[in-house]
Amino acid sequence: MKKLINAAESLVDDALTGMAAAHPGLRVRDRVVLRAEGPRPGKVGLVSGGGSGHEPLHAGFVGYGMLDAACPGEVFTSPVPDQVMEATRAVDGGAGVLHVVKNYTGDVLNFEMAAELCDDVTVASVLVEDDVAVQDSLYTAGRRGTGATVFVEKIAGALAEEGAPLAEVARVAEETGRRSRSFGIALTSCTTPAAGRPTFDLPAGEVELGIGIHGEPGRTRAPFAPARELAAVAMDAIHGDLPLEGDLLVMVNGMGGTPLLELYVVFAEVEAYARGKGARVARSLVGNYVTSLDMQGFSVTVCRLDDELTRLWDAPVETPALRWGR
Amino acid sequence: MKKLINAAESLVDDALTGMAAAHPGLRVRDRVVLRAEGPRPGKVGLVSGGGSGHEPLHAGFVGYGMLDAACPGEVFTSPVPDQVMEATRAVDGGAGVLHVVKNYTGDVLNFEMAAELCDDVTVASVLVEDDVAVQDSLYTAGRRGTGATVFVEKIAGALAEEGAPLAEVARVAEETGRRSRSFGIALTSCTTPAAGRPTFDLPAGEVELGIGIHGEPGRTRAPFAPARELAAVAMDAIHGDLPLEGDLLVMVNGMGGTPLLELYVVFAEVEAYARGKGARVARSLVGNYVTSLDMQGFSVTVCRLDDELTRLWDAPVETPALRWGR
Amino acid sequence: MGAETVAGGGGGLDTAFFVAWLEEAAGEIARQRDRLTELDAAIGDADHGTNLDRGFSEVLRALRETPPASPAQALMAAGATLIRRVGGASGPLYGSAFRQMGKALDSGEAPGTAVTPAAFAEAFGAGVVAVERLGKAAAGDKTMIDALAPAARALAQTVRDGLGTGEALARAARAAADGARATVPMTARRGRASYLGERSVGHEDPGAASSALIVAALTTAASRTAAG
Amino acid sequence: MGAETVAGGGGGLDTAFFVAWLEEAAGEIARQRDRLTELDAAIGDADHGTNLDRGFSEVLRALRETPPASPAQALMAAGATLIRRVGGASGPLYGSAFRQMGKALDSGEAPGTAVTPAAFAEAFGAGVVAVERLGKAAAGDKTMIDALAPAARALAQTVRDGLGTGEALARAARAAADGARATVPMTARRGRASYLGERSVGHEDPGAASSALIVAALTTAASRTAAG
Ligand SMILES: Nc1ncnc2c1ncn2[C@@H]1O[C@H](COP(=O)(O)OP(=O)(O)O)[C@@H](O)[C@H]1O
Ligand SMILES: Nc1ncnc2c1ncn2[C@@H]1O[C@H](COP(=O)(O)OP(=O)(O)O)[C@@H](O)[C@H]1O
Ligand SMILES: [Mg+2]
Ligand SMILES: [Mg+2]
Ligand SMILES: [Mg+2]
Ligand SMILES: [Mg+2]
Repeated sequence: MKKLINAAESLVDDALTGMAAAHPGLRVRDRVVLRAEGPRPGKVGLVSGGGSGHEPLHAGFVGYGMLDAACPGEVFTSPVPDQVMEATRAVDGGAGVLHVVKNYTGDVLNFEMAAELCDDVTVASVLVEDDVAVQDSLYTAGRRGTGATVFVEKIAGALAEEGAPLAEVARVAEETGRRSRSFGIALTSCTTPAAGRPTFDLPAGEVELGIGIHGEPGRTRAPFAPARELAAVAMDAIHGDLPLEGDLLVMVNGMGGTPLLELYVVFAEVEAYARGKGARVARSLVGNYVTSLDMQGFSVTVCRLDDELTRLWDAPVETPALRWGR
Repeated sequence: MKKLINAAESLVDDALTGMAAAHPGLRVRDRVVLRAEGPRPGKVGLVSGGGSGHEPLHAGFVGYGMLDAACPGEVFTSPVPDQVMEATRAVDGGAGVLHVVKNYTGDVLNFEMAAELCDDVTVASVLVEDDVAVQDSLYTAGRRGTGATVFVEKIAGALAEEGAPLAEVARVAEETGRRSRSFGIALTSCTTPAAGRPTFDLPAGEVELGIGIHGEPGRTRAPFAPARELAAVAMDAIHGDLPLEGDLLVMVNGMGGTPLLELYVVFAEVEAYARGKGARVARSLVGNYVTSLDMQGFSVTVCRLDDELTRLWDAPVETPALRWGR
Repeated sequence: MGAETVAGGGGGLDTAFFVAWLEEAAGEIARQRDRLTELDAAIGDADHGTNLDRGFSEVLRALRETPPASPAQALMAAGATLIRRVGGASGPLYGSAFRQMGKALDSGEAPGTAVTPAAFAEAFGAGVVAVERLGKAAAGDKTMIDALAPAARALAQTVRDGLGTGEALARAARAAADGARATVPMTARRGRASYLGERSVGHEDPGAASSALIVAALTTAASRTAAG
Repeated sequence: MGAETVAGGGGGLDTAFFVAWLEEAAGEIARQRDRLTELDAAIGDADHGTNLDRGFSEVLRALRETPPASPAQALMAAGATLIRRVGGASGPLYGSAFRQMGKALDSGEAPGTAVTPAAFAEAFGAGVVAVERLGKAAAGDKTMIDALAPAARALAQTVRDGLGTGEALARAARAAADGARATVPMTARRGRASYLGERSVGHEDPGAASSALIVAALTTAASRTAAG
């Protein structure tokens, strides 16, 4: 395993040092990434977090119009309650704090513990659970939170920036999640620095369908196929769960090791698929947004927009990874 | 080889279809990527181009404050004169056109031919040749154009947007190039879709030092080492050629397959190195900007800023891959 | 702590024993770190070994920095440290288990008092219940519960049967090991292995495996403190 | 075109011969595409085979769509197509070579006129000079020049020596092949292989290799058109 690290143990801290040096708009304190300018009185604070290895999620989305703080855990390991507590207190501007939590047992438990312990702050929580690959959620920990997290953080962040109260920000976050679905496909495994070798072996001619974002194998293995077919697998799964209609916000997301050139190929197929269903891709993102270290593959996330969500998506944002309107 | 493509032959066109669909600000015509709004009368046009596989370079830098057109060739193959001619004519607003050419035999020849054939347009040309890994340029095709291309396109694009005449835009482009140096290191080879397997074999414990951006092997092979040491190799080479001093613009660029988390680790080391030499990283970019398909590795590009370059770097830009101030 | 503490039927388990337990558990987790991570790679995200090793190293450091004055303190400190340092699913779950065990033993006795095997068995059971509550997992869901719950039952049973502490701990260890092994054919229904559905069958649950190590450390701690 | 065209000392090379040359070259490049790309992978960017194959397929198509009326037209069309379709370094270089050859033969003769071997030898030389000028490469720089220049010299020499066309083309092919092989120990000084410095030693230059194929196609074209 060759990785650009000094040591697996220091990876997260070293990267945070780099992040703080690269982005004057961020401040890093005790494994919490904050907006440099601090909380704005009266504004609802947005806190998210999760394991590292998904960059730019979450720290890359801290800034105007999006998150107030991110809590990065170890690689693929949710943060500990202390981080979440520190972040929650640091961003509270008196209007309460929304926790954006991806639905993984670890994230849920650690955020819950933190919320309980922060009894001095009004905390609401939204669970992101958009991954349609997890179907029988009665017999699972429920659907995973994946790409829709970006949409939830952007859209709720925009409403918070407008000064909306906590209940409203939580509502729009829920609404965004409810309207969003994702599906991911891996061409290769990733290699975590601590394990030092690929999490799973994937033969040359096969892909993993229905992966999450932690380098775990998917729901099934299937023969490798052209981009058009792989895109259709993802879109079929999404469309089967939430029929595509109206204006869509679509993200074609790289898992970290996929060339942007290929993501555009996938996007072309996804866009054509949506058009074929009579829907319109009104807004889009193509690139690495929610990654699994060096995994090759992609995920598609679709959100059925309404006027409010469109307006909030278009609102100004200024973070390391998403920026427009400022 | 597993790639998200329909066929190697259709890769570039398929990706351009996706690019056009994803970015309403772009228009794609005959393998030329243009700003949707067309040329602005009186503004110098900026045209660049090169082989595909380096995304977001160049098409991702088409837009307000940067390029007016990009000409993507086949993977790692410079565009043909027809494309460059079409782009040059399409973006001419009457004030002439600047060709930003990376110094490779193929790019130079094809752009030269196009410029000669466009005798109806005033064309100036700037050659980007920033790669310090190529040392004995008397016995080579000269230094390669790599990361500094982003700086040249951004800074010259900003001046063009201000309405400066062609000679001025060319001057600031030259000046940016003169003040910039790069060095790249690969942990793995890339795989071109047409070749179908890695361009070179790199044993587990070794890296390639002094790579370009076409998946070619570097100047030397060296044992794998921690990020701090690899960053120092790159910075020593740069500093040895152009001493680090004053305010620096620094890009830590991923080769396409490197997790952002690791790029931040490298950036932390680069920043500390520059500080150690008494220089200051005043502006920075960390991410995938000039890639080699799925190669794992990084390059560092340093530009010694002056007031003019800083001002132009900070000027508004609105392209798929770089955006601020708008 | 004398030999009879663990060999005798009614001997108390003192602070040194619990410290030894945590030390033995930490040592075994460090040794088996890569195996635990590999188990997690098969049906999870390849971090269970590093997670627990990081957490238990911190537990050791905490115990050294602030030597506990009672069994309850030792266990509560361990639980708090795991919660503060591990993250992931296993951090809150193991952390709550140890904290709950500690709380259950924190009967306001004077520091230094040894606890009875019966009290420990009850506390252990309370710890397992804490995990079940927090994780909403039941037996058969292919989680740490499948190793911890049988261990708790074995402890309670040996106490009821009036067997010696050594025997009680050995049976608990065996029950946990059997429980962990029994997760192999199960389909996961909790934690991230559940996303794999049927594909989780055929692999041992990493959390059940680490639970078996932690329970087995009771017996090595007992023989060490008995011998020492 | 009769057998004497290529066998005889002074026979003319007609349009059909040049079309056959381009077809044979295209066929051989298609067959050896992967080898050319592999050579380029070793010291370049792994695209030479696909580049030329794409270009020569387009040459074939252009020749079919607009059958050339003279040797000059055939070569100029090929050159223009290579320039418009290949890209990279080899596109402009090969394109200019063929265009220059065509121009040299475009003496305003009536369409359909065959050219003499002497005129072809001179035109070929002019094509090589065009490559040298454009690419600023000299013999020994480990480029296509190292195969093309010896071929040009051999052609000129056989004409001076009054040997037959068949022999002339065969000697050119041999010279190009030898020239390509001779690039193996060279250090590259032009093109992207030059970035490798000493590491380029020990590999055959892909452009020299493709040049050898293109020159060798002269002989297969000759026997084909002679036979046909
Ligand atoms: N809801 C749950 N209840 C009980 N145990 C669980 C639950 N979810 C996960 N676990 C246990 O946690 C283990 C995984 O721990 P770990 O890998 O450290 O955390 P993560 O799954 O967050 O990466 C699983 O093997 C399982 O035994
Ligand atoms: N300056 C030059 N003069 C002559 N031939 C050159 C020159 N530069 C490159 N070549 C030839 O071009 C070949 C490479 O062609 P190709 O791979 O198609 O283009 P690129 O190098 O742009 O990828 C080299 O092997 C060499 O023979
Ligand atoms: Mg984890
Ligand atoms: Mg090339
Ligand atoms: Mg895990
Ligand atoms: Mg090449």
